[in-house]
Amino acid sequence: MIEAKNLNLYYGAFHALKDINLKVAEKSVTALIGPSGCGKSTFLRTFNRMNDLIPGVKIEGDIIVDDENIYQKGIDVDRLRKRVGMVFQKPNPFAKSIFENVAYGMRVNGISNEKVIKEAVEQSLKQSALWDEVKDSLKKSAYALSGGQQQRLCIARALAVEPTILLMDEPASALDPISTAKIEELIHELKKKYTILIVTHNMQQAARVSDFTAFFYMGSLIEYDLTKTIFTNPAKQQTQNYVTGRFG
Amino acid sequence: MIEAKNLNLYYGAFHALKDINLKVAEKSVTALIGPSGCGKSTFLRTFNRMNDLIPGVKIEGDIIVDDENIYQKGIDVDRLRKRVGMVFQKPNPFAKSIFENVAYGMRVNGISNEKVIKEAVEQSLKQSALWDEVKDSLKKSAYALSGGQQQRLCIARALAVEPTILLMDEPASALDPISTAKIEELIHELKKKYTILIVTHNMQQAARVSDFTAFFYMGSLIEYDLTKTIFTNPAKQQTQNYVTGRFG
Amino acid sequence: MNHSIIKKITQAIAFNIFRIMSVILVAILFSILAFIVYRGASYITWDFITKMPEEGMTKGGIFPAIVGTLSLVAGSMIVAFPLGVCSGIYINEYAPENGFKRFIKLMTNNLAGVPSIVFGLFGMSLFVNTLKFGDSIIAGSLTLGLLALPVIIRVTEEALKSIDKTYREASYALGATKLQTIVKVVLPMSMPNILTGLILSIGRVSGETAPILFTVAAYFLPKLPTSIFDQVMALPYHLYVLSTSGTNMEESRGMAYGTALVLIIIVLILNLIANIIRHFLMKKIKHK
Amino acid sequence: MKKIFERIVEGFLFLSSTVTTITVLLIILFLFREGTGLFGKSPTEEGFTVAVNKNNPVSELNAEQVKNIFDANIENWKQVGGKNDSILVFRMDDIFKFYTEEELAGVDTNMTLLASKIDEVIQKNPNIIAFISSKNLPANPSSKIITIAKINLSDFFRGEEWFPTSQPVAEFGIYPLIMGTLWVSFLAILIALPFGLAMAIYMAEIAAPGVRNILKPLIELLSGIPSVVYGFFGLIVIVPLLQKTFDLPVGETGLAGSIVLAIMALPTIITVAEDSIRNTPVSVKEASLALGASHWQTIWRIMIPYASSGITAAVILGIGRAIGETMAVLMVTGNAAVIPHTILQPMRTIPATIAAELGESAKGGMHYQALFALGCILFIITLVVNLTVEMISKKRKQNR
Amino acid sequence: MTHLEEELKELKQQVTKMFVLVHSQLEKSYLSLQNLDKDIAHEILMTEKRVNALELKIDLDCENYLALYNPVAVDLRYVLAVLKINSNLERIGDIAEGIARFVIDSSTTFSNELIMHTHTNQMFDVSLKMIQDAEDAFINEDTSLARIVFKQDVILDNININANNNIINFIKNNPDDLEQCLHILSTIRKLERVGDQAKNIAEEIIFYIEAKVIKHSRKL
Amino acid sequence: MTHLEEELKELKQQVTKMFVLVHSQLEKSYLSLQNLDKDIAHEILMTEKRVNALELKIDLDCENYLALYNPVAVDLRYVLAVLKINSNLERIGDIAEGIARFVIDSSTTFSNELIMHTHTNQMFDVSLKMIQDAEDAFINEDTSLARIVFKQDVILDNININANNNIINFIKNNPDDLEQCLHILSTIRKLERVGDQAKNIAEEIIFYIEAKVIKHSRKL
Ligand SMILES: Nc1ncnc2c1ncn2[C@@H]1O[C@H](COP(=O)(O)OP(=O)(O)OP(=O)(O)O)[C@@H](O)[C@H]1O
Ligand SMILES: Nc1ncnc2c1ncn2[C@@H]1O[C@H](COP(=O)(O)OP(=O)(O)OP(=O)(O)O)[C@@H](O)[C@H]1O
Ligand SMILES: [Mg+2]
Ligand SMILES: [Mg+2]
Ligand SMILES: O=P([O-])([O-])[O-]
Repeated sequence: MIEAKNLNLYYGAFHALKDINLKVAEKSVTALIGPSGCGKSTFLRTFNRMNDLIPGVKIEGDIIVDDENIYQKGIDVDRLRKRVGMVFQKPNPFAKSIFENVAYGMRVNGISNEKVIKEAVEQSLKQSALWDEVKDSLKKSAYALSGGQQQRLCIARALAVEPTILLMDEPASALDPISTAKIEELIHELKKKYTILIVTHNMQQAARVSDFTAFFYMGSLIEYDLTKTIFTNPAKQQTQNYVTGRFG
Repeated sequence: MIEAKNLNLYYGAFHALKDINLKVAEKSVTALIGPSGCGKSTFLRTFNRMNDLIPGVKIEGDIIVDDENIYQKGIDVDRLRKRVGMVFQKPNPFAKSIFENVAYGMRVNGISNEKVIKEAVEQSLKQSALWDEVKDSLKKSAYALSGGQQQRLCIARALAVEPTILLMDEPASALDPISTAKIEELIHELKKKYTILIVTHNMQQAARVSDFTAFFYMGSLIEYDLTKTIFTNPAKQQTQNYVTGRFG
Repeated sequence: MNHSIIKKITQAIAFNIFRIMSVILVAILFSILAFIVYRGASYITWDFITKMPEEGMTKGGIFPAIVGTLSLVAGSMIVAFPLGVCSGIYINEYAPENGFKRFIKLMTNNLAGVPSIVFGLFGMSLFVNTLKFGDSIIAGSLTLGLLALPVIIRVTEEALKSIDKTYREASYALGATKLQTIVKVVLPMSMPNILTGLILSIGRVSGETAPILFTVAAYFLPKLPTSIFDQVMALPYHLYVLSTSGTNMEESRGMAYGTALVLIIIVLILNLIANIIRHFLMKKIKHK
Repeated sequence: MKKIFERIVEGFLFLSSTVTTITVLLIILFLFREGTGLFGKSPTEEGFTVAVNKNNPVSELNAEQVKNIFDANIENWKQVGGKNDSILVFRMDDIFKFYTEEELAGVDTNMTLLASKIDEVIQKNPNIIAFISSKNLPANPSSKIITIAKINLSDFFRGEEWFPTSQPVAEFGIYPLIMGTLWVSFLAILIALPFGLAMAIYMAEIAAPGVRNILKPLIELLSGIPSVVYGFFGLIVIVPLLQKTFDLPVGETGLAGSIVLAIMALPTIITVAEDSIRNTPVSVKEASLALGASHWQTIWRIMIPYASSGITAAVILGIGRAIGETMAVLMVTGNAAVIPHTILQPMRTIPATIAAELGESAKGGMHYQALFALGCILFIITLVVNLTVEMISKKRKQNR
Repeated sequence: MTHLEEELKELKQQVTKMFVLVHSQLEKSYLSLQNLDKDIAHEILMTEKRVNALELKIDLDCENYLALYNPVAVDLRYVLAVLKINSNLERIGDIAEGIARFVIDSSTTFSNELIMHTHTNQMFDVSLKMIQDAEDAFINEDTSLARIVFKQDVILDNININANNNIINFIKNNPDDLEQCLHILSTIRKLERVGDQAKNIAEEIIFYIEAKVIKHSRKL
Repeated sequence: MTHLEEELKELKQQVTKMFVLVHSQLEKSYLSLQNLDKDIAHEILMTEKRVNALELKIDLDCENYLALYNPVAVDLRYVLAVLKINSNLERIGDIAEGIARFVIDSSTTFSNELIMHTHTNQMFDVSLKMIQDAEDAFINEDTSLARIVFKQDVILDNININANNNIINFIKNNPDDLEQCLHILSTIRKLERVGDQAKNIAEEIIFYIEAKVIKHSRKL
């Protein structure tokens, strides 16, 4: 269960997230949409405390992940991040072999049994629909893959540490339509096992891949509902204006 | 009148454009679509001979612009490029003031009458729907503008030398949806005066802005027709697969 | 033991080692500066800067050395700056992508790595002996100029390379010629970087000793140069002489501290200017 | 019109770009012309010869033997393959031991007389070895000119003695100089590297932004300070400190040179390494953190490998610089041209040798040429270093 | 106004034209029935071709609009509503044509008494009014007017339910007018459909404006 | 199979279900009419609610599909075709319900002779066959089968054209069966509509597969 309760976030004096309340449905895809700078990425990154890295960030309110407020004192952030996978806008494999990219998360988390690692790597690559394409070249550099393959590798890498939640920040915006379609197909498969939050600039993409959609505007959550509802009959005029392109 | 006749282009040994024949309709928008690497950008850049800058390019066949084969000997490439404006993927204003950005094309083409320049700058900024936003800050650096405004400035810059043709290579792919909508709106206005060719990865965008659509695949022109037709009833199975997302 | 605790402990140990090493290092480096500033500060007076050396360089000032260094810097930059910038432009904008360009770049890189003493040897052999300039400002400036040349070329090249090719294409697309494009679009955008590089290379040139050892520097010359064929004193050489081979090393120590501090101040000022340029000009040029 | 103007400008730019090439070629030309002049020459000073009694079976000696004979390290002809007989060393001045002033009267005006007297001496003493001006050698069979082995590359590199001005033969063995250079440079890098990397990591990842903003310009400033200033500091602070700490006869030692070089190299290493580490894309760093890796694991397993080729290139360049560094080293290492046994003894490096001796060498002389030959060696080392760095960075580009 | 909105406006004009056309067809069919004016009936048959063409045009425009602009939310509902309104209008057009054919087929004039007795005239009036109201509701995006359309349908339904008995009564009194009566019965059945179709149109208007599906449900 | 294709398949299953349901409704209405079986008629009325619900469901699915996947080309035509097929099927459902209501309203059984004389039975058979063919054409994307649907409509049209005369003849012989006759006439008129609707469905199938609009045009 993931939930944001009265969440406020400040970058220094700038109030970037304003009193957000949102319960994410498990094993489903929730899309975050909204105009540039509305706080989608910021909100996404509160779930694995990636915002901690930015100096001057102040957070108020609670984020509950699996019945635990992840912003309370004494939380082991590394452990939290292991439970919450993340995929970025540009494919960003490490400068290692394909195998080692996927194995990395396990190694840094203290797994050293090579057999276990090997199985998990295969498993993750299969889940991310990449296994067939790379099974004969696991030792090759990850940079030898195409952009779309790299992105699926990054997804496999995130899956290998067995997260329950996947955060994706515009995971297909750097890819061509065909690779994008593959990633979308993959997301659709993955939601059977994972709770997925995805930021996207592409409204059609949000429509295609997500079950729920949250519309942000100027740091506020304007509307949160079934994706079908958001795209056929949103409750708020602002949302309607945004999805129909009558905005700004 | 713009036309490609039996156009072949090679990057060294790589055959990038294969026997393209295409007549572009005047005062209309023609979109070039197709998967990554199919040759859209390459084709677009044959119309202002921008490919000349790349070493090892070999071109066969004719490109006719205004009844003149622009690849024949003795063509003044600088003059040609003046007639054919170009807008790029990322907004790339020069490190000058807003005014000087628009004036640049005139200055390099030998116009020095400040009154003429001033009028043309205003005219171009109005045409690119930017005048109202910048008329009080013409002396400011172009970098003070937002991304979407910068892109419209780049369009104004291209219009100022009075081209008849506008080439646009993914002009909105680096912009957020709201800026994108403005650019699309602008394209719709501009086609009343200019012949526009636009490369886009975004099929929906091609559908929205263009009158004609050309579908490229592996260096070949697969289908070229009214955009309506391409998106409701394309003649070729490959085109249908591509537009309906069943590709690859 | 729980792996996450091991992780935490490892991190704590590693970070603290780095912290301690950094503190030690900063302390050392800072004490060098502090030492020279502290010892030298009392010698820096108006007289010190504007007077001739006196009494076997144990008294008086370093005026001729300052003038010498300034004239050498000026001379070398007159040579190196235009040549370097033009060369950088040619390499980045004009040179065809082939073996020839690689060769020129290789040569430039090699020249950049050549030790300064070798420039000294070369300068002496070519300018002093073969061209018969003798020990002179012109021989020294040319030597220093050649030393600075590859640095400026590289800076120019990097500055030009960092400018996206779409800016050039945008200019061509407006009907501009290649030269117009370079002069009106590319150079203005890369100028802050080029200037920063230029200023840092001035810093380097003004502190070099080895190349001027045999091409220009005078041990003791209490008068100002009148032509470019004169010898001059120079600050770094002056410091070297004072601290190693002065006739009266103990007594000239104070002069040495003063000279060292002057050299540091010059570098400081140049750095400051470079930072200002980077900060203010770049802000105008940089994309958000 | 426009086109022609453009062509002219392009031609001008092209010429500018060839200046570096020309300079490199000229450096090669001038350095090697002078430097190679040394080889194939007799190591005796021009116009002088070494002669023995014509009955002496020895007719060839090498430079080292000659030097040892004249230094009285070799006292019996047997040691150089002759008869068992003690060696009598004869220098020009020694003529007065054999003849009185009167007997030699008029020597200054009558050269032939002096020559004949010398010849006489040689004739009289079968165990003699004489170092004399060629002019003073009459064409007569009583003395035999010793052929001295010419200077060759192997002696140059392997010779353990550097006595470029000694009489009757100069010795140009640069082995001690090479060793001195390597000892000083490598120790310098050894000191600088761990500290430099530690500081780079600290600045790039651990330090608070405020701290970094202060450190960064300070380090940049230090990298701009001229080498003489560092040399001066070394001379005034480090040298006495070492002397006191290790209770040495002199403080000017290889170690002093290494320390000063290390201090000079640190700012560069820190800057380059820090830039390389910071060049790791934020998203790559975040990707590692997002997998539950600790900050330290991320630095160690992701960011440093990412930056490694940049750091390696920097280190190699740093070594190149250290090898070529002149003034600071010259000022603090003591400049003794001996093969080092311990870092705590004075040493002399190649560049310091050039700087120290070029001023005193006669232009065009053998010493002068020997110094140019040293310059050639430096140049070649630089070339090798540059090509290595080039290769590394090319590989790095391929991998991205 | 944006390009997108222009397209939507253009579409609206087409649909309005269709409303007007169909309304006039039905009006004419009433006229031709009253006076057994076969000229008008033929005119209706000619015009029906225009109705059909316009229906195809609007359908195609909607298809193009969907393909090119992928509308969502209110825009999507609007296009879907237009598609359905269009087909309902076309069916009304068909009905007008059907009535015109009865007129042409009919060998005798329709007796005024029969028309009055079966309330066919009233049916015509009500259905024309319903079409008019639906048109106004569509043009002004007025859902309350659309709701008024439903109310009127009750009148038609009542007339329709009683139609059989009315006709039977009439035939009993005028057994010779059997053919006429059958035609009128068919006409009544058709006009009842017109009411349904106007009601459908009103439903679609409410659907697109309020996003409420009231088809097959009693709640308004 | 991709996610998108799964959604389309799901939609197809729904429409197939609708076909089956409506076909069975019409079949039942035939049965109830033949035997004046008011139980079956009531059953039809009950089932009509399910038809309506399914219609709404399919409509909503199409709307969602359009909003979420913005289909183009064949996919778009498919969804548009489904929308229209759906509404035509619902109208057939309505007709079945209407016939059931006649059965319920009717005080006497429908004489077999009348049914035979007016070819109502044949109309039922043909229209049921047309629906079945349309269903098969839809399931198998078989446009030649769809074209066969058109041919069959001619039979219905002929019967319909002669209906008036047939009825008049029959009434003249059996003046007491007037009410029955009027009901049968209404039924015939309705079945004629079923034919039209099956034809519409066939047209939509051809439209989505071949991208040809053959509505209102003679060319097949
Ligand atoms: N590190 C930061 N320091 C200060 N302000 C920041 C920082 N990061 C983001 N912001 C501001 O916070 C707001 C929300 O940023 P965020 O990146 O979450 O937007 P977004 O909705 O993801 O936008 P985009 O679609 O452009 O990625 C923006 O106004 C941005 O300027
Ligand atoms: N300078 C070049 N040298 C060699 N090959 C090139 C060059 N530029 C492009 N190509 C190749 O030519 C083909 C077509 O390239 P082009 O950039 O026109 O594709 P595109 O359709 O615009 O793709 P994208 O959508 O990714 O921009 C590609 O396979 C590409 O690898
Ligand atoms: Mg974002
Ligand atoms: Mg119903
Ligand atoms: O077209 P109808 O459904 O009213 O017969």
